[in-house]
Amino acid sequence: MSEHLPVIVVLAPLFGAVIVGFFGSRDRRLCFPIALTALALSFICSIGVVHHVATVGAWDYFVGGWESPHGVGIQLRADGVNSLLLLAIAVVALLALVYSIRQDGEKDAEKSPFFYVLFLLLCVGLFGITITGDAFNVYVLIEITALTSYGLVAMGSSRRSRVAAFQYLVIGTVGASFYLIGVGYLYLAVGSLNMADIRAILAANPEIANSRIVGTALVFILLGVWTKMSLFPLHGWLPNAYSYCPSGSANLMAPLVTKVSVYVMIRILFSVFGLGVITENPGWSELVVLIAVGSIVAGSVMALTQREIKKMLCCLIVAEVGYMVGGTWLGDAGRWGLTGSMYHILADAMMTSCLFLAAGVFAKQFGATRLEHLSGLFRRSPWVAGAFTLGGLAMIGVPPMCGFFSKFYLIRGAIESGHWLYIVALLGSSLVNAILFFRIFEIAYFGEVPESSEPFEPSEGEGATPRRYAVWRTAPLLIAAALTLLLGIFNRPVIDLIRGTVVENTGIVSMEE
Amino acid sequence: MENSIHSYLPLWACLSSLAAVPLILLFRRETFLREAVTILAGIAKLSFVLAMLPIILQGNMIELTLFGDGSDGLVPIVFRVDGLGMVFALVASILWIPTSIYSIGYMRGLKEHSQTRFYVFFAVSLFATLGVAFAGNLLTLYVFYEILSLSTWPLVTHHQDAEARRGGRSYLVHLLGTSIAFVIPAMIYVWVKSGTLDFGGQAILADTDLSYVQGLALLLAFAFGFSKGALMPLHSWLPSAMVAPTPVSALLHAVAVVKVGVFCIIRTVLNIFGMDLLGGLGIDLVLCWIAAITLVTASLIALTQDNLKRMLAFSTIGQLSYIILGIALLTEHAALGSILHIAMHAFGKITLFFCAGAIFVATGKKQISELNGLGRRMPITFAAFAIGAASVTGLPPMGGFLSKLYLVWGAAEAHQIALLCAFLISAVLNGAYFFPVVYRAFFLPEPEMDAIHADGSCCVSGWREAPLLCVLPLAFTAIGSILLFFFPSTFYDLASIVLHGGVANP
Amino acid sequence: MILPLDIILLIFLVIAAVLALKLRDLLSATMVFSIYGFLICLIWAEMGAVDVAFTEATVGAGISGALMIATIFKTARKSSD
Amino acid sequence: MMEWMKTTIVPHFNFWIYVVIMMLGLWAAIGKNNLIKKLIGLSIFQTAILLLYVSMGVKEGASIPIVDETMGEAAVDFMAQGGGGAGATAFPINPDLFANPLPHVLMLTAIVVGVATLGVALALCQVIFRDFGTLEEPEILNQIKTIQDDV
Amino acid sequence: MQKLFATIAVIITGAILLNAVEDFPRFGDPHSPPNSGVSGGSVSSSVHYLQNTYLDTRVPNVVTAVLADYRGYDTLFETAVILTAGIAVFAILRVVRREDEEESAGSEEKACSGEFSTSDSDGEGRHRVVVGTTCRVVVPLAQLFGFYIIAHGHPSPGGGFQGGVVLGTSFILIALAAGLGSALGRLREDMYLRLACLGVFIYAGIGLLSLFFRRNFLDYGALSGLLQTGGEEMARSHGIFGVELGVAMTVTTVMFALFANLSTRGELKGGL
Repeated sequence: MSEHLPVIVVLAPLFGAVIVGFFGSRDRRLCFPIALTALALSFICSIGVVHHVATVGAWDYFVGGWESPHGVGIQLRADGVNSLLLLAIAVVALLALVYSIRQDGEKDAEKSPFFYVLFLLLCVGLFGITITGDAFNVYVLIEITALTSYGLVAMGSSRRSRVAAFQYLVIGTVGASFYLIGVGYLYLAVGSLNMADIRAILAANPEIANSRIVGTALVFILLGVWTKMSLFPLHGWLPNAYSYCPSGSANLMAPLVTKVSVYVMIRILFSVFGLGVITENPGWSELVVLIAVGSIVAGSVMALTQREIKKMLCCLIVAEVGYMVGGTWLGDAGRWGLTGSMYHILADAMMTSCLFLAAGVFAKQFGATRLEHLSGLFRRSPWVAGAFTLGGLAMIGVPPMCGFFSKFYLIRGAIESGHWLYIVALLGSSLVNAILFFRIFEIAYFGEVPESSEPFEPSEGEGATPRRYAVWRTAPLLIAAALTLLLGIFNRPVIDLIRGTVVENTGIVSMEE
Repeated sequence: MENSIHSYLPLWACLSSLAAVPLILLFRRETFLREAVTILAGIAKLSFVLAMLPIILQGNMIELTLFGDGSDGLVPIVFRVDGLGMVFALVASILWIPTSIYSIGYMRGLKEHSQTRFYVFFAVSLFATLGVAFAGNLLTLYVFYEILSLSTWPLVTHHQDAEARRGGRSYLVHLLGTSIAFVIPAMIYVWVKSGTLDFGGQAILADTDLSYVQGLALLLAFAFGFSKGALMPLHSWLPSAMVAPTPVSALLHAVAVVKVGVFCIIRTVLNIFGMDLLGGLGIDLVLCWIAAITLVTASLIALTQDNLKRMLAFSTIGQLSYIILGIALLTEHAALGSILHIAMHAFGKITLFFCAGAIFVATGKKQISELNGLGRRMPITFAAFAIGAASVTGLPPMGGFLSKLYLVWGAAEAHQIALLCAFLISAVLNGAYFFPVVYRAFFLPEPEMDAIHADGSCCVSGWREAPLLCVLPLAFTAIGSILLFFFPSTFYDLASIVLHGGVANP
Repeated sequence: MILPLDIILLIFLVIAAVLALKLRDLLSATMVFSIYGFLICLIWAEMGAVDVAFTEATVGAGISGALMIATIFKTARKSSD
Repeated sequence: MMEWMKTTIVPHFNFWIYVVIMMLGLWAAIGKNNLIKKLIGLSIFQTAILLLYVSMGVKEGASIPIVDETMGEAAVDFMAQGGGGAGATAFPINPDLFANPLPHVLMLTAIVVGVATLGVALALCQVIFRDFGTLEEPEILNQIKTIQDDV
Repeated sequence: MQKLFATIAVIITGAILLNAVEDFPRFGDPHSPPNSGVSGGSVSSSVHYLQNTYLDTRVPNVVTAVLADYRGYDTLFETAVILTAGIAVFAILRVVRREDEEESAGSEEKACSGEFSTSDSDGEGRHRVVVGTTCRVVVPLAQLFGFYIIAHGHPSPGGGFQGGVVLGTSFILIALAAGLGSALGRLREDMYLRLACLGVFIYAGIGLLSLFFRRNFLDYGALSGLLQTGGEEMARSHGIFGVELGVAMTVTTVMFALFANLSTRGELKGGL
């Protein structure tokens, strides 16, 4: 079966979801093991994919065996970037799953099977988006991701979660439809949907590549994915949506959904339109970098004003998205910006997952949803506090955390292409993060332990849970923190793989003159 | 030039203290084992460093590259032990042992809380310090620099009261803020400019076409970015960090942290710009004057201080500028002097801090004005204090004399009479703020002691020294700073290796 | 494909769309929306997209209308705009 | 004017209409206050995209994309005789006689996705109505402001 | 304010789109890029479909073949989207009442149910005769027609989706005429949720079978040995049919589930 790994990665959670839906409602204790098995399977497969890509090279898989003529069937493609992203998705999803183990007696327990079904289908969407090589297929999978996200957000027990979900639905559908319009224009111009095929056609006939239709296609595809990734000024929906949904699903969505959209942007840019669009229209890429800077600034400022942990983290996501979009559009000769943002996709997935898991643990174990609830955390549970600290340091970008190295390459790209404003924004937001997180560290480190070691009044939606589930929540957090550190220390193999792909896809000679 | 040897010794030297961390956590209940582990780790670290010493003295380099070689344009993590790194590593690892002994005495004497955390982060910061010393390229240097800033934060804020909070906050704002805001862009700019960050061989920027403005901007970015060097106006974290327990102030804020700052600045001058480029651009004088102003101002402020530790802090700021000024003079002897001064000042200043701590442990006094006549009750402590003060001031027969001699000589060599005067003035000022303390301690009568004298009881009964574990280390370091005057050869050789190997030509 | 029919249907389509968005009574708006679905189904058929027309007839003019009406019955019928 | 209509509008009439409907739908989806109205707008918006795609696949004088058995068998025999391979002139199936099937396929998917989204959205509407007693966005937002502290 | 913003955004969008419409190929041009491809890429997929579908799959209806075979991967996820919708609506809306909450909930329902709400009990009116009789005639026809559409998707328009929707509509008709209770009696809740999952499972399972014949996913040609069909073409044809069955199953159940939940605000009692 080893030659089918790319598709099994996607199928495992799909089958898992179906089986859970079939048996789960009869016996709820089956749900968690099935889901765990499914995700573990796709985790193993994604390791296999990464290994194959690292040793052999890019891997094409033609669904239905429609390999020739090219572009008739649907093609899956795994290369240096998305194989790593597959792995990251699998890891984050596993951690979130283990965290979100539900027990009977919890309220709306009869819905828990369907929570798992939606969870797994969301993973299907993410995996599928990441590995597909077909422009329209991306749309279908985006819709799966979106629908499941609406469901998961609306499962939050706060009244506001429903409104957030509805706004998310409207915005998300508009975004996906914009993407669909873009693909339509592209299809109208070149008559193909296969990414590689489109690339070849655009490369072969420049008059098409420079036509207004293709330009409009690019604009709308970008608008679509920017809406999905909540880039400023389209970021309004994200903080509500992610901070009111149950933390079990926030741990999955917040780290991954935006990152995958960023990945889609990068994929569309360098394997459909080609990075030429960045370097050949400096005016436009200048504008995009400005938007990214705006996103960074807006995210940081919003985060400064928040007193709720989850909200603050959500605002930081907006800023991080700004990093990646800006880095992609720097258009420096050495492709350092692109490398940086690709690495940052992974790094940010890991550290956001770590931070959100930590926020979830705060809420569940200590009923702490606001900064001031965290006082004395270091003494109450040093491990949780330590893990959160690691995540925060990574967010600030302190070596040897992964956050530092992505900034290292992003700034290199920015200096080479002379985007000083971007550098200022990047460093500024790093300083803002430092302020934010050290504010929390101070509260957690100096603050008095509240005399009642019992959890606070459990906030809406985050019912305090029996102690025996504490380990299920804490273990993923610790693993995520450790991964955040390891990804930073051992960044070299990752960077090498990414650079290999970048160099091969964009044809720059590797490095310094 | 030197042939470089591949060896894992530097890595072990760094990790030996990090490896102590889990053990310390393991033995957090049994205090004795915990402290034994700390000391053993110190000994191990020192032995690793000493094992490397002969190799370096033969004019070799030890290199260790992790995560790929620099061939593909990415920056690997490189450890490289050269003379300069060796000087610093030697000082830090020698002084760690007495400091840990001292801190045992101090912490026990004051029954401090959460000592385990203290020892853990102490070990981590030593790990980072040696990492900086052995860093083979700018990235590695920066990584360890940041680890040091973070791992010392819990030590600075050890007391966890409002004052500690304030101190810790300004500590972080200064160190983290400047390094993120200045060093990162400067470092990456250097990388873009020259395509490498490696310290080996000739200076990184030696053959790049920097304009005067670019060069100046970079130099300032580094000089202020490594704000552990406490150049004015970014010095204020150092006095406020004095809220830390004295062993912390002693090792970190007299030796490790601040010396890391000046060490990085020396690296900047020698290995990033290179003396020739700096001289060619003529931006060295800017650095000189900043250092000179800091030098005099800090000494003047120190005169006005009454809190002993604050006074020491300001004198530290002054002495650091000696080192920076010395290297910025770009003459061989000045550079030699400043490298020597790293060692000499370390020994002298750590003695002074030990004494301050010992006084506090024994009598609970922090103000200079309260010290009248204490010398008769704590003769060893104050003798050591006198020695340390003399060494820092630069009187023979203390080590400090040699380094300051070279510095002055270098200043004369460079025909910078004004800077020469700055040296001399501040030397006078050093004396002016140190010796009143000694005078008070030994010659002024102690108010409530008169009664005891009246009934003629021997003042031996008045002997109230600090605990033995506090006194031994300070005696050791005091003697050390005397010995350094008579046997400076090791440091001298290392320094000359730096200058004749590291720099293009003497 | 018959161009005149095409044009006429499309014009009706626009009218239906405007009407569906203008009506303040949600029930009638939904009705008009179903009509809209039926019109567009005719357009598909006229363009030769029979399968799409079929689906649109069942989904657009059928199910979506039913679902919307169900919701309107369970919520409010009047709309402020 | 008429000339301009002939040259510009008529050849692209479907596309002009698609843009108009798209604008209508989008405007409603963003600008309307009533949630149901938003959804109607959203659906219209999506059908506009269907119109774009299907209009691409139209060919003058082409019939529906169903190859009847006889022609298909002819093609099979043609291939059996190893004649020329696909695309040769003698090949019995002339693609210009059939509408382009690919957009139809894509739009089937899009329609289904649309109805799925609609269903979920309507469910959300009912829950919101259950919680807030209204479907007017401004009122809902006002109510939310008042419960600022229940996270 | 919001309206103004909306208007501006919409006008900008429309302007961009119209601007590009200028250089669109002429409407109905048989040689436009989508219809006949562009040089530089591989063969135009649409031309290839039209010419080779019958050769490859023996299915006259090109759309069905492309939908379920060439681009079957899309359709698999499209079915998954429907399943998702069903599950999501359940997760959002379904309220499973415990006894203690009964009466309070009842009152609350009376409070805020719209003006049209008529529940099962008072449904036993004269209008029920007409509607009931009509249904008794129409429903079987509708279901028969649904199955016909599913089965006849190969040579004529139709297939899993259309047939599924029609079948689902027939159940909705029952719910409207005889009350949701009787409809649920024919298609219980746990049953239809299971069937929805089963449909996707059938689809993906058929695709997965080909993996065991060392062929790629969804390559129905691999099933020729299994189905004893001479040649892969008929195997593909059968594979497509099986897949359509799975799709129909999911669509039917989910459509009914949507209506059932929406028409009772997730309580599956009473109904419109």
